Amino acid sequence: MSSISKAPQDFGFGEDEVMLRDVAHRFLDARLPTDKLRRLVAERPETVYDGGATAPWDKALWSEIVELGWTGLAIDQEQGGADISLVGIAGIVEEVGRYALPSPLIPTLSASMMLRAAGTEAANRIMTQIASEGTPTGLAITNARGSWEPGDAPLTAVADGDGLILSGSAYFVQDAFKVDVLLVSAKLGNKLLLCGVRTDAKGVHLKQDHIHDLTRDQASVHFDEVRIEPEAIISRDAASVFQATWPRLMVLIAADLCGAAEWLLQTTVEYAKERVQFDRPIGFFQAVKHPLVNAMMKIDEARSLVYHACAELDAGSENAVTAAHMAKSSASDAAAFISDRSIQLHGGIGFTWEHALHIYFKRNMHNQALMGDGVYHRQKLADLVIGPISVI
Amino acid sequence: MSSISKAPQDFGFGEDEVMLRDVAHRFLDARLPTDKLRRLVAERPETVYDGGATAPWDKALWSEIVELGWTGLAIDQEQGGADISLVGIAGIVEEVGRYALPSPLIPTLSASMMLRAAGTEAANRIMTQIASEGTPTGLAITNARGSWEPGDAPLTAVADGDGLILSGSAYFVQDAFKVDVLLVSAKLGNKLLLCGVRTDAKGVHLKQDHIHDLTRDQASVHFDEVRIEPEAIISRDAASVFQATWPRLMVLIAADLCGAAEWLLQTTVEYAKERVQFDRPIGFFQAVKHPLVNAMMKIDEARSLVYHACAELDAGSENAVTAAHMAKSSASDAAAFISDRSIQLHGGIGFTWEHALHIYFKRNMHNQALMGDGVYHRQKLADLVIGPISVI
Amino acid sequence: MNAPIQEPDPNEFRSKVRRWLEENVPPPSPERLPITPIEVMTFGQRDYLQEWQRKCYKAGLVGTDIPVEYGGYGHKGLQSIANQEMKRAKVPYLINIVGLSMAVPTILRHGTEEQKRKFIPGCLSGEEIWCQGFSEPGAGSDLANQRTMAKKDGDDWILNGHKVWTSLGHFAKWMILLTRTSSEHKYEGLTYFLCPIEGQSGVTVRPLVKITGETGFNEVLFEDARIPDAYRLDEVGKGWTVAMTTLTAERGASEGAGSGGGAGDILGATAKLVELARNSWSGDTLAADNPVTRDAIVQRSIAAEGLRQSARRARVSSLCDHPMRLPLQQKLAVTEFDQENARLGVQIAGAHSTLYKRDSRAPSEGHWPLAYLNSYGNTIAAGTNEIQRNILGERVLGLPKSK
Amino acid sequence: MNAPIQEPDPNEFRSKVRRWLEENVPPPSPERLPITPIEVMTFGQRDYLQEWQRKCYKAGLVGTDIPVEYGGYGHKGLQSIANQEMKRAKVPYLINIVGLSMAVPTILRHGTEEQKRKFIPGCLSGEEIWCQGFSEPGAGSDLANQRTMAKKDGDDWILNGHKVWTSLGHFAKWMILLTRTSSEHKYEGLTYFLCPIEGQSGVTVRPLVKITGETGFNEVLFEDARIPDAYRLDEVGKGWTVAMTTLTAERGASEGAGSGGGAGDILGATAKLVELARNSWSGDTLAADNPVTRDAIVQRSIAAEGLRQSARRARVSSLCDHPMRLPLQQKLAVTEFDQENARLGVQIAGAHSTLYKRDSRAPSEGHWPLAYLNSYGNTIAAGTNEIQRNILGERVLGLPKSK
Repeated sequence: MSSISKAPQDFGFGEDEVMLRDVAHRFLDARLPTDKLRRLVAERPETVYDGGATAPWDKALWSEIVELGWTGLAIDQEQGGADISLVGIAGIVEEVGRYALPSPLIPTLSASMMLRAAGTEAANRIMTQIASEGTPTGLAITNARGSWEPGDAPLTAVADGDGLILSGSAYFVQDAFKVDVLLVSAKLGNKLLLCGVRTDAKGVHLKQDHIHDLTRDQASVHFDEVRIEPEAIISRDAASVFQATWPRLMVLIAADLCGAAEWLLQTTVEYAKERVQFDRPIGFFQAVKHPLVNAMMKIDEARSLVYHACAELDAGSENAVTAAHMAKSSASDAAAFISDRSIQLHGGIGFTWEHALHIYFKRNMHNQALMGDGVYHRQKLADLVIGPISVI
Repeated sequence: MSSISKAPQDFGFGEDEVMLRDVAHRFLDARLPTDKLRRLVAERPETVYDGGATAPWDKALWSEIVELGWTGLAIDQEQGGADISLVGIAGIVEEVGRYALPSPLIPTLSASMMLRAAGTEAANRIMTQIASEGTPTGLAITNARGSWEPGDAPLTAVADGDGLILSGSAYFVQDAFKVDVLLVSAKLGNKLLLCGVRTDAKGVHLKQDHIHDLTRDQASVHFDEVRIEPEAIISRDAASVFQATWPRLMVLIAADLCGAAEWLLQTTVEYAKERVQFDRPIGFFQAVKHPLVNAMMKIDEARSLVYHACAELDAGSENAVTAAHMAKSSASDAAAFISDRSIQLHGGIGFTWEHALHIYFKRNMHNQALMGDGVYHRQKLADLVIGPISVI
Repeated sequence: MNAPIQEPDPNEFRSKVRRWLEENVPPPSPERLPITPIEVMTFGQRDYLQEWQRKCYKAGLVGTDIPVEYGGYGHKGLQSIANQEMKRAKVPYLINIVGLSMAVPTILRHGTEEQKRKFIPGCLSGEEIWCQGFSEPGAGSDLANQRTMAKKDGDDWILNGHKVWTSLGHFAKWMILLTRTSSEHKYEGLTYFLCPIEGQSGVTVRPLVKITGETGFNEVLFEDARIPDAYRLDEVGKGWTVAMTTLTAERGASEGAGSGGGAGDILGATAKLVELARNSWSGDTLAADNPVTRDAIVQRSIAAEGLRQSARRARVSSLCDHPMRLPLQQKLAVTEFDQENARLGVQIAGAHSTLYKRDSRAPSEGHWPLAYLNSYGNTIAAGTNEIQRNILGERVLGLPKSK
Repeated sequence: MNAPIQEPDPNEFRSKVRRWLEENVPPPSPERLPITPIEVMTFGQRDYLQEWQRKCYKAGLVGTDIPVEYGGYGHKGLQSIANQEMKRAKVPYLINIVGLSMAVPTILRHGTEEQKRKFIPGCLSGEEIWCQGFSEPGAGSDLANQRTMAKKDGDDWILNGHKVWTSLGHFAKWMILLTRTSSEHKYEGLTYFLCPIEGQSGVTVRPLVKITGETGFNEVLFEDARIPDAYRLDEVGKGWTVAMTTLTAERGASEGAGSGGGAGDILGATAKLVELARNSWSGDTLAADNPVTRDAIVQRSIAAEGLRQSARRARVSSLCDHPMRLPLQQKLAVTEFDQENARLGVQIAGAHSTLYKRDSRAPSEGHWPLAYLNSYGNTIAAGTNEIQRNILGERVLGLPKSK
């Protein structure tokens, strides 16, 4: 078939991928049912929203995840990883979204994709740690504007012997309080660097953001003349690392959105079958039924585009960037739609803290913005599909 | 009240305006019921679409309209007009839209507004003709792109003694085969001129457009070195004439759209009450009921904005341009929505030529494009509401 | 000027109200106020707003059209002018919204002379705050599906049941309460009460937590609560009819007894979006320079002007095809307008939309995600917007009932 | 290469089909073809398309999975490959779409051995064109509300009634026909026939004019038309069950017996929009440079890729939660996709959207308004899209029936 299509058959979703996804589903279904999730992250609103604590997570569950090998999914076998195709990873991440898992998994997967693209000794060392010890690792690559442009490094570096001194602040650092290591992008002159820094290193200060999402934390990270040893410099050509990795990062979030959207759809469908109004289950009414059908169709579009993007990325196709932008745009919009309808169609009960809907609603709202929303990605796509705006 | 608001109370829609509107309604209801309209313009599709004839219109009806004084509505009493407020005119034009009247009324009203803004001797002469004899008059002010920008005059003029020679072509000339006189915009160097030209003048050639709308005709008008006498030059500063008139032209089309949209709404509502499917009138089903409610709300927004724009224009408010853009944008989108839903909700019968729906659908499609659609007007509004895009 | 405005001429009345509002700008609230009165949470907010309502009442801006014998000022057609001016002046809203817009019109229509004299004055002055007891956990939009039982016991009624979605319940002295007095007939088995809440034995008010993490609405439990028959409104079994009066009043079909400012700031809503866009980024572009965002903002500003002009048109009968066509759209149009605005604000804020209240970098102190979440309260409460569309389709367009 | 492709290995089969299609590019049609086969109007178009179907059939691209005894090639799972390749090669569609996608699957499931041998071969080759007689003026989406009566008369049936929306009726030799044989039971009173049309006495085919001004669909009148009982499909009173087979096949749940190219050119649709935008103006800006238009075009291109990838995913069962979830979306998704595209095309064309076919300045020969008007044929026919949403909500999501 390779003569006919560059992308793998069935999106490359073969027996191994099915098995991994099904294991993930059963594992999370057993270990993080909705009730438990609610008790874990939304027991009392005051703690997080008024007390200002970071969102809680289940470290024991994380240890099990590490044992299952999920942290090494995107890492080569030489570094102790499992080297699974992106479509296989997407299948697992969809489950992560479906159960709204609070964990540093997505940052860690994102970081390992970046490290793999860098391919340096320094990168290999960190990957080995992630794969074998499950070291949670995150990214500090975004500036104060939250611009999502890979070139907009938040920090500046100056040479210091063989090493570097980093200064400045990175923003919108995901799950910063869960990770031990951060990959940090910095500008040295007009060159883009990527370095590995421990969150407890000297001069590194984390400042917690107050966010609405209850399933993760976010911080700004301030670098007060942080010394980077030469062996911690992951790449001196981070621009090409980012170019290779960015579409994968988008797809991970898109997959999470798809999983969460499907949970909202199914939960609302079940409610519409049971809830009786005017002597009928409300799912009888087209004002309930049709929006749910529309949501299903949007989710299906997004899922198909996620698998497509994965397959294109796995095949190294030149169409991969386009496909990834499409996946993130579609998934953001599909999730936004069902988030909205699920609260509305649940009526009063959906507006209360005690129902789990809002946990997903907020996770989705966060993920929609992360790495750019639909409008942002469509603007990128316009340049690819239509060509740049002509300058007269 | 004038100390409190510059715009008139009740949008200036007083007893006179109510009376005029009600007369228009009764007149058109008696003289152009849907059946008659259908027989007039849509008896056989071949004539217009395949034979290439211009859309038929009822000249006897037009004579009655002239007798009713509608051609003089926007003309000062000194020139024999009735000098009605714009909101009063909008009330009548809504009825014109509701009955999808094929006539040169809207071009003639548009032309008289331009002539009044010019206020010259030449303008007064034509206005007198329009008011007393009902001379149908149109506009030839649009270039081949159909750009709707008032500055984009389609023709060029060169001085010829006291007069001018006009050359070039005007496009998208509405009801060109119904009018006797055209107001023509031309560039003389970097100045914008407005002239009056008879459609049967030497060197003027009309070429019919094949359009989908069955209730009007459209043409390109070619000027082959047409001599303009000095007394036919309406304005040598047409830029300011256009600036004053353009918002009024938009509002006229918006009012027509509102009337046609309301007809589509009511026609579809009646059908939904009668048509039985699954043992119930289809209006029982929310998939029918809710879109009709949404259409009603969009139409109501558009109507309110049309009256508002009229009142602001009548009051000479500086907010008038904003209000007119809003009215045209809202009316275009409201009409598009009910056009779409009316065909869909009528099912099979709505897809046939013999039902009158398509006459309105096509008139709306035409009016949506005329003077710019929603996207176009919102772009203008963005500059007014948000300010121009900053150049970095 | 401490005497109430007693001026029958509408234009003069408007001018005087305007002047009074200019001269009596209230001090800023010591605590930030929520967007609508039904979200008022703290006693500090309550005290501030109660004082403001008292002042407006004393000035003749509340109860303007209510007969003098019930504590009003006995005018005709002036309340709507006072309401318009309060909105225009952007003064705080009146806290006793349930009392003014629902209880008063209902009592006026269905109450005895005694009830009118007893209940209306405290409602107008804001001294006695009212809440609404219609919603139940199992009833939702199907209002007739009431399960709170009222049983006759001598001259008293014994109440048992569970009401939810009770805004202002934690401040309320009274509740307009719909109960079931017979389980034989769905509609004819309902009876309406003016029920004491504060300090009543057998009545428990418990705050519910919203999806925002805030309280502000409540559940109210009745456990063998006893109230005298004198608090029954209209006849036994007439509860459905009475409730319809309440809902018609609430849905904007009536000018009520006063409404206050705040909530009507429709044009201000889009100005806030512009402000946000001027400080937010989409990639390397300022959101205010992004044409797609600009188009979306302009759509909101068209909708805002449409709402404003439709409110104006609703008062010009010759420009309205059907007398209820615009008034019945009010709830639907305004709540979806607010929701769309908030949704767009979240979108424009981009990465910063992740930040919530209390975050120092959150745009407008975290207003956008908070307003977006809260907007569902209004698209759900008082008849979900799906039900509103049924009502419009049936009552205005005359389509057959969907139920 | 005139022999049919007889290659059981899917990959090999695909390669051979692809090669055949490369080597057998049909000549351009002497007349412009409509977008879908059901709009085919003229005999010239018909002859051209009938010849193309005959050629594809001879090559083994049609009837690939149909048993040899019924005129097919007896393979398994190869038809979908042939369909994909025909789409990919953008060859013309197969004209006998009603026969291939509806009649053949239905006859295969419900027909007698004799019926299968009689009807299927001519359908595959395209020699005998089929039309569908389900819709009636009074029935609309309520398929069970049939009024065309079939009365038993000896070994014959006498037909009386009125069918509408009969695409291809003016070319058809046969019709799949749903009739009422008993007025006592709504569903059990229906019977299904394979009914001769061409040259039948008592059968009148009359073209209906569409909103575009074109014909292409018809009404068919039965006035005491007589057909033998041998043309009844399945038992008397089983018409509803048989019709459900037809509709399931039509709604894309089955690969059918062949589908041809053309209609599947989803990505080409957005390329056309880009082309249009590069030649249209919005004010003084090229539409292709207007960011709001660009956003709208990109939305269409995302939808296009989504449709393409969902079609691909539908064949990977491990990535589909419910086997009918994607197939049953097909009709709804594709018809609304086409409609949205056409609507956007009209919008982009701006002033030029006023121009219709035959105007020399009309973009794409007036394609956009024509396609937009025609798009309603597809969102209405074969169960309106409202009904499609009910079907999806009920059969896939398991929600209670709306009827």
